[in-house]
Amino acid sequence: MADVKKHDTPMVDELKSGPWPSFVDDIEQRGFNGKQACLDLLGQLELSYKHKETHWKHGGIVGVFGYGGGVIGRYSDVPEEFPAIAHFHTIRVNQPASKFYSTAFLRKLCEIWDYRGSGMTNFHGSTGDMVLLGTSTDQLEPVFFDLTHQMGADLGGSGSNLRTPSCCVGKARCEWSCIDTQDICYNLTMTFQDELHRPAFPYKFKFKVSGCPNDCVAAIARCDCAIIGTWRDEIRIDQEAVKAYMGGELKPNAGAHSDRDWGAFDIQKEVIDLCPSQCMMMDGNELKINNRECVRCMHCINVMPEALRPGLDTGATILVGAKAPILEGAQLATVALPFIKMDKDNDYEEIKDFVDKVWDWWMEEGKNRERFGELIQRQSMQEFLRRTELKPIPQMVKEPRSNPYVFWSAEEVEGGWKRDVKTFRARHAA
Amino acid sequence: MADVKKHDTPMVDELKSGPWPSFVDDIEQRGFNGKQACLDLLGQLELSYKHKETHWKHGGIVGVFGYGGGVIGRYSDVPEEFPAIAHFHTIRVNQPASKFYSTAFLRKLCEIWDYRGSGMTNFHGSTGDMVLLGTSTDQLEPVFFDLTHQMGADLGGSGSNLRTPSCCVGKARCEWSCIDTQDICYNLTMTFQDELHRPAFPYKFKFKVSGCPNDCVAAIARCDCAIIGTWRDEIRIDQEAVKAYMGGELKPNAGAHSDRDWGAFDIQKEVIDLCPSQCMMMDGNELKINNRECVRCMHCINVMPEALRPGLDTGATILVGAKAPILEGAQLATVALPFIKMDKDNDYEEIKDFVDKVWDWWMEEGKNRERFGELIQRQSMQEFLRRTELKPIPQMVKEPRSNPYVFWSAEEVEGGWKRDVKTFRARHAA
Amino acid sequence: MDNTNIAELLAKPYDKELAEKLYDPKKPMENRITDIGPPHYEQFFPPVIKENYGKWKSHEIVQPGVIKYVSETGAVCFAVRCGSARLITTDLIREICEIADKYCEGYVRWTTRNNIEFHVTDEEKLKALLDDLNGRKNPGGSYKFPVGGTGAGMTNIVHTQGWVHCHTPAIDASGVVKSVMDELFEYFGSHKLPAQVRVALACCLNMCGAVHCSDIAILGIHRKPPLVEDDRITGVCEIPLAVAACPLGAIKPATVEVDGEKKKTVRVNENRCMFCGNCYTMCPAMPLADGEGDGIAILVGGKISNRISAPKFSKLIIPYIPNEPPRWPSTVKVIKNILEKYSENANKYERLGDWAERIGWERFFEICDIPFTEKSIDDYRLAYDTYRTTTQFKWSVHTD
Amino acid sequence: MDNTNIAELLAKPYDKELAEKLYDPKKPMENRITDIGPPHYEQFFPPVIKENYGKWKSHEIVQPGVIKYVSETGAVCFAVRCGSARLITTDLIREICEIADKYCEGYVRWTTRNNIEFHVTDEEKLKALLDDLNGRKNPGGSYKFPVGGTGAGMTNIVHTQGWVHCHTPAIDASGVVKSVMDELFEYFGSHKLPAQVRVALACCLNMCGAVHCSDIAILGIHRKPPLVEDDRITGVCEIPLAVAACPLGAIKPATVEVDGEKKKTVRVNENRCMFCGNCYTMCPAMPLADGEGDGIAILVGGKISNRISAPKFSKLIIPYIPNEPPRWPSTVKVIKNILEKYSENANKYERLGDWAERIGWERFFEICDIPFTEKSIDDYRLAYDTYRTTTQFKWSVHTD
Ligand code: SRM
Ligand code: SRM
Ligand code: SRM
Ligand code: SRM
Ligand code: SF4
Ligand code: SF4
Ligand code: SF4
Ligand code: SF4
Ligand code: SF4
Ligand code: SF4
Ligand code: SF4
Ligand code: SF4
Repeated sequence: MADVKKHDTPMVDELKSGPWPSFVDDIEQRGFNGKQACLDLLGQLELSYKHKETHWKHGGIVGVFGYGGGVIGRYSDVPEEFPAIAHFHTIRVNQPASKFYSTAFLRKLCEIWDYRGSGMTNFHGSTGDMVLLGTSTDQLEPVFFDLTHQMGADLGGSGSNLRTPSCCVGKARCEWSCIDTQDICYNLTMTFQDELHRPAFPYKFKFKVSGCPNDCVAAIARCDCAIIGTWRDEIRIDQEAVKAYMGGELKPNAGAHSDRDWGAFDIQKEVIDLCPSQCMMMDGNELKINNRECVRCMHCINVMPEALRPGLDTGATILVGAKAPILEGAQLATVALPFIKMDKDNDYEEIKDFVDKVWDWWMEEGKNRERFGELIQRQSMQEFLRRTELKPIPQMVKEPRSNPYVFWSAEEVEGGWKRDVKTFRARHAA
Repeated sequence: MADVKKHDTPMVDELKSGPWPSFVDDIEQRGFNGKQACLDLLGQLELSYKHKETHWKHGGIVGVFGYGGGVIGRYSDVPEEFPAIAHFHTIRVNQPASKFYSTAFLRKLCEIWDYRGSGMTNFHGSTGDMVLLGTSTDQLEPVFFDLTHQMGADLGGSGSNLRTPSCCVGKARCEWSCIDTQDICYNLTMTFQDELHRPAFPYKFKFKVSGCPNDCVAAIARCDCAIIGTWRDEIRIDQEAVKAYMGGELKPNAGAHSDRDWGAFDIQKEVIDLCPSQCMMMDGNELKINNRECVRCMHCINVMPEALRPGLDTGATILVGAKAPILEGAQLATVALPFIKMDKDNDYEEIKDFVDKVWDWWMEEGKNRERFGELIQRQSMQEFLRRTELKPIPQMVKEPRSNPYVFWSAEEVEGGWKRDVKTFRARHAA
Repeated sequence: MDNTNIAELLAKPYDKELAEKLYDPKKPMENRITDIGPPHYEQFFPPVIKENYGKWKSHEIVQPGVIKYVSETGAVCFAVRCGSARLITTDLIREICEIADKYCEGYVRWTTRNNIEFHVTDEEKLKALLDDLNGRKNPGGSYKFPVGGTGAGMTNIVHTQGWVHCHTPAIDASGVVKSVMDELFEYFGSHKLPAQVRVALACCLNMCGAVHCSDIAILGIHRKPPLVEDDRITGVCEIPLAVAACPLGAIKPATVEVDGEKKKTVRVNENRCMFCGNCYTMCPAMPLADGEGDGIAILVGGKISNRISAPKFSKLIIPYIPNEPPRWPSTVKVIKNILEKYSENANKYERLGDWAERIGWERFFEICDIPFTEKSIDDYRLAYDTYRTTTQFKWSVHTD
Repeated sequence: MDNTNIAELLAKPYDKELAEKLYDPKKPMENRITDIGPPHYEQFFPPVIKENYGKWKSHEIVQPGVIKYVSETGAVCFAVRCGSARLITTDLIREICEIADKYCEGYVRWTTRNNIEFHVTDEEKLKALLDDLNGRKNPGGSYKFPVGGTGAGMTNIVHTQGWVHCHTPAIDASGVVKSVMDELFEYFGSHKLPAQVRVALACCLNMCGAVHCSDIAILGIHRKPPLVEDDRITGVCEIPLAVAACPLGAIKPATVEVDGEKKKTVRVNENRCMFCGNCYTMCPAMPLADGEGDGIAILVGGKISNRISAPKFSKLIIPYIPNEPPRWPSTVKVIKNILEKYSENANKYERLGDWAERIGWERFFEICDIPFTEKSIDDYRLAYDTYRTTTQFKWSVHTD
């Protein structure tokens, strides 16, 4: 082990106590275990705690050859004090869909990162990548070569490109997944490698895939194109299990409320009354659902997982345009395709066709740093529908417009727009 | 009776049949009864039915001396065909609050209007005025002299001024009125005569006064300053009457649903479950209301008028900024003052103080043709609160903002905004 | 002039010559009475109203159009509500006076929706009054004073000037209202709807009828951009005002040659025009009206009262129906259909908009068999807030 | 490179020299493998997951942090969830691997909220695993692998870089998260809240933590307009880009004298600045960070799931709390208070935002004893839609 220098970090050290895992202890230990960068990082953090300001310089464009993304350049603004982190670039490594790992994979990654980087990571970044936190410019190409040649791994996205898609655990472990979230995520990632590595968009673009409307990967709030599983047929009901819930033999919501006494389970109060579309009822001892009125919110299924399951005619709802506030304000994603089958056999052609049209429009009309959702707002949902060849349906809106400021085109209006002032004035004296 | 000329009006004549009062019959009869203007009006209307276009010219500024409002100029664009309506100006006569009349008053008005105008009226205009429909420019002053000298009546508003205030029937006939709607309406009208007659605002400004949240004068949608009665204490309950409703002795909603069999009255389903704040319950045979949670929507009172009545500590909620769509889109009125006592004894000082501040701000900052509600939107509710010296309270908003784009002023921020680049760079190398 | 007591003044016969005597155009302020405001309301209250002001205790709608009020003093007052075309003549007002004199001690009132209300204090008079009212008909057979407009029914259609008086309408007002009310007449005199249904009409986007918050709104719309009268524009308006009038900045100053002469005028970027008509309001040389282009949009689901749900805007569900004078059959048909579907499907006390929201707008369009078009999707300033940002929606004909 | 089968590759020892051998800066494309994408997920599935893919039938949270899944095949899988600081070292990952090798056949997973999940198939192993996990502590006494994060409790705080790595933060991330989680630790390992509570942190308005839809959001904010480095700006960014960066048009080009020399630069209209930081993102010569100005805003009531109610944004309820490193006591206190008030008052299954909406925001502020300030009133683009346009509101301390 190399000699390491511990800085005086009284404030940061306060974060060692308390029950929640202490990143300070972890980092410090790693530092004592040979990584000066870790100790320097804590030292610089202490300085930030003192100044209440970051001590990282603005940006810095670095990367690996042929890619325009995947690396975030970062330099300390107090490099003399903390030379081991003078360069502290991060590398975003594209995670395997739904983030299962073999220890063999992780160990290899650790070896690379111990050798070529700070030994520090984010597992994971907010977008989903494995984030390798802190290395110097000269190590970027070697890390990339190590990843590709020795691990079969590749970089994720950054910059104005496709960002690393991600998905919920889906069918791997969840009984509710209406779609193959991993396969979709993987397929899209592979199909769009070029878009992911080589920035050619007006701004970032994200995909996220959730297996059902519980949306465990937060797709509806955090990505430009959300793929969320749903079903078109009927919720499957096991009436015996319904009775078991009513009788108290099964725990409501799979035990999610176990540490508090909420009283005996009351199906009327806890399920039927809370159904947002009010489409459930007890018919004697039988639970009935008017599926045509169901909005597939998952509540009843969540509460009685042994009794209710999504239908069998499954597919996805596609929503577009979610984003964080920069610039025009945050957006949640808007329904674009209420239902499409997610067909592995045709290579998810339908969604890809749609995405192509989306990108064509956005790359043609999007302004620099304009997210796709903002383009829709700026040019209108109507324009979005025209460019993606979708027909307008009420499912796309919460409610019809209330202002009367409707645009018409000359073709739609009897007689067109060419009018003659003279003819008008012949009828109407001025 | 003078000779009158009936035009050929086949289309318009179709509107004589059917059960609803036919304006065509009425007007035609009045025409036959000596008013050529009536027959010419039907003639021109026939032409409009043919062309599907209006045959009135644009505007025309006419009025009475010293007033800038109260008359709408109107000229036919086919005066040769319909000379009796070549001029067809309307005169807005300020209605008595809540529109009760003596026949003596109405008869005198008819005499004037038969003599000096077309004999046609709107009872009433959308703002509330008695609208005298159709006279020529030379009759404007005489009509005004007749109104003032022989009837004690005055003109209403038009143009960029205060418009004729109006109110619901209130305490005159309604058991729910929490405020003296007529007196408030009259008082404001009298206090602001100058503002009403002499346009000095950026655009129109309207007051409407409803006695309770049922809002029978549509104040919340149709005026810049809505005064709506409410109460601060407890809904008065007559438990015996509650029982009578439950027992079917009293008709729910005062008989408003009498022509359909909705089944026996169910207080739980029809009242308690529909209460928007879910603050009611049956305690045995007693109806209980948690008044602190009540949002005073009137539903329970509407359904059981014999049993429930508004509280006794009454006053008004003041909401501002409602308007039709021109230009920036329609607005409903926004809560400004959640509660003020409407005190006749102090001449409604509180609301008038408020209105003065509103007008000061609007006259200083409002753009031409900018309604007050639009000014709030443009300059922010915060600015509105500053200018009217109100403190911000959550009752003013449906929900707190969700975007993080908060403005701060230098005074609010520790150390102010004066900063030195050099000092900053001393801490942070560029 | 004391406007709290004008009885004496009114008692005098109308002096046709007085005005000309008093008014001298050369000295306009002479003899002028101004700023007296409206007559004080109280003097027009029927005695029972005056005596029981603020003392009313409860009411009951004893039959459609007839409301019985009971005072804490024990006094009783029946209000009888009659439909009215609103656009009425002095002859009709005189007839109203005749009735009021006969049954109502010489008093009468109008409601905020332009219905006429007669007040009587005993049942006998009530019966006589009702008989009398029902018997009065126009030559064409229509009622002069149909009784109704209360409770869970339809009341008068708030409306505006239309082709009878205004310069900016895209449609007529009175004719459309008459046509709709004829067809829906049964709902005026009955209480069989789930809740009150307020229908309103405005003949242009200015919305003097405030149709923006009605259960059913009939709205006149233009669909052709303004004409520009190059040879007249500078004479009748100021170019900068015309340019500033457009909320979308679609109007730009321009110079053109008219008869060999350079003229200042404006040009409209027609693709950006949303036909709001504000330019015409500001500038007479920019008319929008067009027989082929103009017509009706239908909006539904608005409300005013704060009962149960908050007031809300009407939503545009049918972007265009052609003008079909004299009876606007297509418009009448769709409104009737919506009303009937609402009546069949809504819950008791549920306003039309609350019903549509409960079942979901996709279901509303399906049940009412109204085609959903892109025109119903908002693209104005606050459009984003109407986008559907949840996977919660229903399957409907639109997704089948 | 076949990313569906990398087992062999992984089996080889790490060759530290390989990269340098293969990579020649002069011929960068030589030996380069690109666009292979991520390893295929399936090869990392534990056997029980692979075999039962798509066959899971139901689940039960047997204790906080432990979910039992049952397959149609009868197979059972326990998922054990552990909290993590997310900012973790290779040493910690190795320790995770050690555990995974010991109990989980060499597999491990991370959740979408950065928790670690171990999978075992029998109860014995489960017990041993849990004991092992609970026993592992850091030198300072904190748990390395606290078990929890399921059901109606609190799970990991989604967060971002903060002062540990980013250039735009107004606050630290990891330190704040640690401070909050320490205080709320009991809720991580239990199911006693009315519903799940998702807390998220983002260190600046870019909101990488997507805090815009969280039950409780901790947001780093600046409150001083950007400095402008006149002597540097043209060197590091293009003036037009800097000008265009501002959504409010508060930045204008300017020319100033620096050391007697005329320099192109920009000036900020400070009164129009809303501290979004986009100018700094585009231009390094416009830093916003300031120890006194920066701090935390608290937003609450957002959600993501479509369960019962639609997804919604978090709302700003506390505009500013100063940065108080190392333990941010004021921030911790208000969050704890909100959580407790929510816990006491909400209904079962009711998310924080649904609770606030049901009781009304005036009551929320009252119950949580949070002062309402004008900063909570929207004044951005869609502000109008948040105004209260009804007389429906509750009396509260604010009106008393
Ligand atoms: C590393 C990461 C945060 C983390 O701690 O996990 C991150 C870090 C940065 N984000 Fe982010 N974003 C990260 C996920 C997100 C997410 C969450 C997500 O993807 O689900 C969002 C919100 C969702 C969205 O895309 O809207 C997000 C919204 C932003 C934005 C605002 C974008 C907007 O349209 O509003 C910016 C600003 C920008 O692009 O200039 C931004 C910019 C940045 C930059 C590049 C800073 C900048 O101004 O250039 C940060 C670099 C920090 C650093 O030095 O490491 N980051 N960023 C996340 C990526 C890791 C990964 O690849 O897994
Ligand atoms: C007569 C009347 C309609 C009626 O048939 O009853 C009327 C008629 C006109 N209104 Fe109105 N408005 C009338 C009540 C309203 C109302 C309803 C109300 O006051 O409750 C509104 C909606 C509420 C509001 O104020 O927002 C209304 C909103 C407008 C607007 C749009 C204002 C806006 O901010 O959106 C305009 C356009 C304008 O001012 O240029 C307008 C303009 C007009 C003009 C002056 C036309 C114009 O472009 O200059 C109309 C003259 C018609 C004519 O020749 O007689 N009128 N106008 C109503 C006044 C009678 C009265 O005094 O009682
Ligand atoms: C006479 C009038 C007031 C006036 O000053 O003229 C009036 C009178 C009454 N209204 Fe009204 N309302 C009157 C216009 C309104 C309006 C304004 C409008 O329609 O433009 C509204 C708001 C409309 C809306 O919400 O869109 C209105 C919303 C109500 C409500 C709330 C109903 C609801 O379901 O939302 C009630 C309560 C009820 O009906 O139980 C109510 C109740 C009443 C009561 C029962 C109040 C009372 O105790 O006297 C009166 C008889 C009701 C009836 O007709 O069934 N009044 N009422 C107006 C009659 C208009 C007409 O000729 O038809
Ligand atoms: C493991 C994970 C998916 C993954 O791919 O990693 C997951 C797993 C499960 N989620 Fe989730 N959710 C996961 C993130 C989410 C997210 C995303 C987030 O928090 O960023 C959401 C949306 C959050 C929101 O609405 O703000 C989410 C909203 C739900 C819901 C809806 C709960 C609600 O009341 O709104 C359910 C249903 C339930 O809990 O009954 C659910 C249910 C479940 C179930 C029961 C599904 C199943 O049958 O396996 C899983 C165990 C639940 C538990 O932990 O109590 N999951 N779940 C994620 C664990 C995160 C963590 O480490 O804590
Ligand atoms: S989103 Fe649905 S399918 Fe995916 S893990 Fe969550 S509950 Fe399961
Ligand atoms: S999924 Fe939701 S909407 Fe559908 S029946 Fe269940 S609770 Fe109701
Ligand atoms: S608004 Fe209220 S007080 Fe006025 S008439 Fe209507 S119900 Fe009565
Ligand atoms: S007035 Fe409305 S909110 Fe108040 S108790 Fe009655 S129904 Fe409930
Ligand atoms: S709605 Fe338009 S057309 Fe009708 S009266 Fe008002 S301004 Fe005139
Ligand atoms: S009608 Fe309206 S949008 Fe069209 S040009 Fe005129 S002002 Fe502009
Ligand atoms: S939220 Fe802001 S400060 Fe934090 S990581 Fe993202 S860009 Fe950086
Ligand atoms: S911080 Fe935002 S608002 Fe302020 S100057 Fe920079 S870009 Fe403009």
